[in-house]
Amino acid sequence: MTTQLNMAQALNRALKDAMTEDPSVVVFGEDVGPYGGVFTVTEGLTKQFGEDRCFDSPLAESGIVGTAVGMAMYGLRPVVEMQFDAFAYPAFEQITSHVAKMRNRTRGKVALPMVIRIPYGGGIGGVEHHGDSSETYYTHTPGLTVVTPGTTADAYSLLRSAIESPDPVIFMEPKSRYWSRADFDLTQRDPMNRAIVRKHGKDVTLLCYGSTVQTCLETAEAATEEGWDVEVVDLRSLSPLDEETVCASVRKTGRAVVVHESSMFSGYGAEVVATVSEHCFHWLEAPVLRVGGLDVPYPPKDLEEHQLPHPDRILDTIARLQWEDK
Amino acid sequence: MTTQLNMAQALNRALKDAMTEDPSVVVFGEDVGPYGGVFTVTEGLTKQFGEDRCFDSPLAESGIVGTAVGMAMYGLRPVVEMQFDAFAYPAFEQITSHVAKMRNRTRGKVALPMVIRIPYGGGIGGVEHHGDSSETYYTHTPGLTVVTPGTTADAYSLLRSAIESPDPVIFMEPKSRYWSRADFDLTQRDPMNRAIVRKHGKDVTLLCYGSTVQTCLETAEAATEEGWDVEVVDLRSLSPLDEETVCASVRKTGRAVVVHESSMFSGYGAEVVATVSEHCFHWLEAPVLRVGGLDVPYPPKDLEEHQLPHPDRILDTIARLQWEDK
Amino acid sequence: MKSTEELLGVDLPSMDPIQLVDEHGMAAGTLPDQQVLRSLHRAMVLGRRFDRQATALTKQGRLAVYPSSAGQEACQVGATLALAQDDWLFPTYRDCVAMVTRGVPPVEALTLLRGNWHSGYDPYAYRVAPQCTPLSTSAPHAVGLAHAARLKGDNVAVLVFMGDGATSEGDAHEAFNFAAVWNAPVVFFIQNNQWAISVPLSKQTKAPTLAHKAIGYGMPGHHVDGNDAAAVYTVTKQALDRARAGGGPSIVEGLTYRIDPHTNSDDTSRYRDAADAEPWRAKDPIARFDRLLGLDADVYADEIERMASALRAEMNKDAHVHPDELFEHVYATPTPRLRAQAAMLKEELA
Amino acid sequence: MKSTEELLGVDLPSMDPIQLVDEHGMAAGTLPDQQVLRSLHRAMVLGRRFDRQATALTKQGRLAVYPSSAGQEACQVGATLALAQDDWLFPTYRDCVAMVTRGVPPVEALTLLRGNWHSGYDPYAYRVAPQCTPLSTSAPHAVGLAHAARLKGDNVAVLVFMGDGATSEGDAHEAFNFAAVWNAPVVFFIQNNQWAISVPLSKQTKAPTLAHKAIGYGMPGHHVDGNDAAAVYTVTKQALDRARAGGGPSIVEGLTYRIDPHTNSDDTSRYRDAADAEPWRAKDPIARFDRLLGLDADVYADEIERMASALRAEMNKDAHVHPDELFEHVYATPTPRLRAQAAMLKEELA
Ligand SMILES: Cc1ncc(C[n+]2csc(CCOP(=O)(O)OP(=O)(O)O)c2C)c(N)n1
Ligand SMILES: Cc1ncc(C[n+]2csc(CCOP(=O)(O)OP(=O)(O)O)c2C)c(N)n1
Ligand SMILES: [Mg+2]
Ligand SMILES: [Mg+2]
Repeated sequence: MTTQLNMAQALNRALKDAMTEDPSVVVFGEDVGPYGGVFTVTEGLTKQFGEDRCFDSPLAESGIVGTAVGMAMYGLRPVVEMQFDAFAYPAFEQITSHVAKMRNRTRGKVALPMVIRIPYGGGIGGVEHHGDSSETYYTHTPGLTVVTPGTTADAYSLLRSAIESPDPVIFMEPKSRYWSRADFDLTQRDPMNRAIVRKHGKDVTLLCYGSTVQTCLETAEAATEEGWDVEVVDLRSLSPLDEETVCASVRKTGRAVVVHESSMFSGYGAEVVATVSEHCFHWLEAPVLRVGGLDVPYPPKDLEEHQLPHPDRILDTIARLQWEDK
Repeated sequence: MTTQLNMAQALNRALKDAMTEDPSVVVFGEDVGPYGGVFTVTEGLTKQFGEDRCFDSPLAESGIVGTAVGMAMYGLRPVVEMQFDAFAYPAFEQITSHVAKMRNRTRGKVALPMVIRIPYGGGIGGVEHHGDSSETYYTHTPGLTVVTPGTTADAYSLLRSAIESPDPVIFMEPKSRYWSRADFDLTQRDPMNRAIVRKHGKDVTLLCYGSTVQTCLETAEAATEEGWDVEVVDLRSLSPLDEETVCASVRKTGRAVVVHESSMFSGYGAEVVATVSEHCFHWLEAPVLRVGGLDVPYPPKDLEEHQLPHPDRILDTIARLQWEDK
Repeated sequence: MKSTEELLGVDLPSMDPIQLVDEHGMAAGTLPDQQVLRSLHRAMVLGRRFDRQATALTKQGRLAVYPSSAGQEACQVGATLALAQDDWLFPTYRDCVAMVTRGVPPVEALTLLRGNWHSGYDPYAYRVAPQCTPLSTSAPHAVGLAHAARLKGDNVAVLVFMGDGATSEGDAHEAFNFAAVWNAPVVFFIQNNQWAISVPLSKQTKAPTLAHKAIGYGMPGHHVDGNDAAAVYTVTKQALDRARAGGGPSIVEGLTYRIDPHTNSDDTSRYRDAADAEPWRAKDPIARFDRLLGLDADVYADEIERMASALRAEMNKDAHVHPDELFEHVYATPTPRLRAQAAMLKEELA
Repeated sequence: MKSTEELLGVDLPSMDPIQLVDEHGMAAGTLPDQQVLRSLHRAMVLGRRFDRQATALTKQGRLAVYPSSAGQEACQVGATLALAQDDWLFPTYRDCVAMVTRGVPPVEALTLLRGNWHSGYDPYAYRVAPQCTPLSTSAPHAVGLAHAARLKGDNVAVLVFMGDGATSEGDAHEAFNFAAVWNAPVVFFIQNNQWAISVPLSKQTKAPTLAHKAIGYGMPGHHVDGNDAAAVYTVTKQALDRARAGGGPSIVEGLTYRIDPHTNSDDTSRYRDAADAEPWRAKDPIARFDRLLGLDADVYADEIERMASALRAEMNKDAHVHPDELFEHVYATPTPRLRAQAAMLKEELA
């Protein structure tokens, strides 16, 4: 039986179902209570579960993450919301020095099952600081699990898995996809750490996640006109990276492009390139290229179309994959 | 005429000379005043230049960086010290959302000539949070310039250039090298953004920076026994990356290994691999590999020898560069 | 026995907000001179009109978003007019009225919210820092700038705005503390509009008043009727004068109310009763000045018309920033990689 | 007219620190019962001995570093003994004496500083969080744990230590504020030893006392003689009882002095006169209890000898952690990449 929801609703449903099944799950943050979150993801939770299970905190992100650490130490499973990507930065020390390290510091004695939800990326015409893609900072921090849904179905399934994870999860929500509707089966749960082939193809692999999954599927369609049969792999889990699925695809196609919104320099895409280059060296017909955000601070609304990966830019990049050698 | 100093003294000398030449340079942070800094880098500055030019601030890194922003807006050139790598994390929001973005936000009207000095890396037997390598977080942030000296001479020259830069510079100091002595010429100033070949060789390029420059030079020496003529490139500037020097070397040798202390996954080395793989694809005899820190939280003293890149591990990695195809 | 104040070495804020003009427009204390009162009135009326126009522009899709400050004019105008020429102002996203009062041209003040660029004016031209969105993060900037001015021997004070919600952030604390320890010439003006989006003050703090936070930093705190421009002006001016004279920083809390939604895209019915705002409408800062001065907004009709039509005209102009600029201001000189990306984009757009 | 306290709804801290036993060992107020006084004395004597032994171990190269708390025993012991069985303690790097007092075996308490691992004991076994190095960052943890306990209906209070320097960090502020707003059962114990490495209190804050910071959060603040274990115990116990009873959080400032260097690797001559510490030696917390109780340290000689030789024996054991563990605790299950790195290391070590 399938349900039709948009991504925000799917996340909301995941929170509801998790809170229903597990009384230790609590949700808090800025405006997540009666208001239901600026993206409506926590709508109705306070009403349904009461003020003790879903509540507004004072306005301080380090405090939010830091108190969540203490709650997790005491056996709760906090799910906290950072209102926008750039507003998670005040919590950076708590995330890197504590959330990521507590289990290791205590030789496994203290686990921190908690989820930090971070809406990320651009494409919604937001003002400054409302369009950052911050995933690289977290993926570079050992101890954190970083996942991001590219589809509405995954939003539900990954958030359920993140909440059930014994480890802290940075759950990145592609904010430009909050309103994408889809029919899906709530009982379908894939393993959280595995990438998935969204579209099969034989000529070139697009490696993408979050908002660029949709962009890459559109690109794949447009690419048929150019005669390219494109495979699209949705990474889903950024840390750990599912090298098996990724490498299987690239070994098959021999060409790959990583596509993400985040600025490119020293960004997550570089890891994907480095991993693929190392493990698929003899299969590669061309260097693994990246289409990412420009290496500039996230631009204002009027210019964001140039910042975000779009099918034309991806096709241009595919065109550079040394087809002449074919 | 050359001077003999260790790296901490060279940095101290750079601060002194900059402060002497430019009255707008001010130095502040935790314990940088009468105490002279936990690594003695600011020794004698308060005495020589007075409390208004070098002073202790309250203990709060976000406040330190944030007030430096305001000072730079008013025409000073603040040089602030973060006591240890992990203690710069509380300033992360100020660094990413303001330091990196002010010039761009104001269409070039407000420049922020300021330097954030961060001792980084391990190898000194420090307790938790005293051995992090945080350069990747900064290199992934457009608007920041990130440099790091691998030698005592560069410590002086790069810090002088960083202070003179019209842009904010994250100045990463490899703390395990603070006590390396060298003779050098204080008047010698290389461009801040260029890498340098520290040792010429023809078989394989080691790309390194900060503390691993020394490690790689030692490796190069040991490698001669294996019959490998190793070239060592000290990146010096992590952002921007000097692609020209790096690619010239790799195109010559056809093989490369990136070596850094930082944990590998999604780390700075991945960018170097991605850049080299893209621009030197046809010259590469083997995938570009990385020797970095393990993907674990920085370990306690007793185990740090396993974390840090060492010549044997680098040699093992060089050995994997598909020499059989040669 | 010494009084608590003497022991503390600082004045304790009063629980009742300082008021010079009451809700009915009656003087309740020593007022600033008539000319000041008229400037306050005029700037509030213009500010309100500007604010309304901005909200209207969102409805026409001409502004991406606008956080109205209707009802908060006494804070923004009163505090800003207290500034001397060489002083600096650090505004947030909500403080367009303060910026316009300071002389920033309305269309430039709206750049951030219009979405052309992140900030649209030259901060040095008006001594107005770029509007700040990450809450409370401009407070340390204000302290640093004030300290730098003092180190240079300049006679400058700095006014920085923050909201009630923003006081919960670590940066607010660090800024308060640095300012006090450095004796920096800063006035922290907290516009306590009692809401942080949907979160009421009671979930933000248990402090007796926000002005009481000053005690923990050893500086004076003043609790002011934030709908009384005369009180805001007078108290802020004293605090700025004190700062310039080397007396150190202060906190001024203006108690007011966010009558409108957080921004045009907010829906207050999700978290508060429409009736909640009613008592505050009765405390309207402009209405009480109308009565005090026996004037109404009409006296500024011409000026308003000029401002409004100038803004309309400006908004009709194409203020699109050329994409080349994406790469120009990241560093003083674009890096090779930025130049390559600029070339790529040029080609895409060719 | 209402008093300031009534108006504020909280007690103002006294400028003179609360004292129950004066420097000469004379009772200056109502003392805890004899048994408590003796436990305080005993734990301070053992703590001092432990501390001295730890410093000696650094000289022998057996500990990487040790931050002595000699002279601060009244704070660490007094506050810790005020805890009930189910309560939690959140210590910093300086609080080994508190941890040992709470029952953490000395050798486990020294793991961080010895360099075997980052933390050496099971936090759940003693209800002692891992020692925290990034300043003030454990304060929000304490608040969160306290709030969780309250949500679960458990009768638990939480004690978190921080230094005077740490109060300047944003996290201290956020923790104070969250605790107050949530009415969390936490006691923030500030060990004001008047130095943050080389930075004196006067460069850290202009607050009348650190306890006065409580006012800005609407909670009680208590300014206590931090060299008087009876006062520390009594005030902390009241605050913990109040917290458990639903009365909310408090700040307790213990005014004391860092007699020794910041750590063994610090050199105080770079920033203070040797004479500065002298007056504080005269206020020694143990000496005054010796006098108060007419006892001296010798009464615990056997126990001390047992503790010291047990610690010596433990320190002689090889506590080296196997390198495999590097990979085992990063996640509940090591990732494929960690397994690969573990295999690489195994091969290197083979
Ligand atoms: C660091 C940070 N966290 C969260 C936000 C998102 N946000 C924007 S405005 C706002 C409420 C601010 O309330 P207040 O400080 O009272 O100012 P007001 O909007 O009422 O003027 C929030 C949570 C932000 N801008 N910055
Ligand atoms: C966030 C952070 N910044 C800087 C440091 C480095 N550091 C360690 S101890 C210390 C001084 C702390 O002083 P205080 O809080 O008074 O505690 P005390 O050492 O006196 O017990 C500093 C600056 C740190 N541990 N954490
Ligand atoms: Mg508000
Ligand atoms: Mg101290």
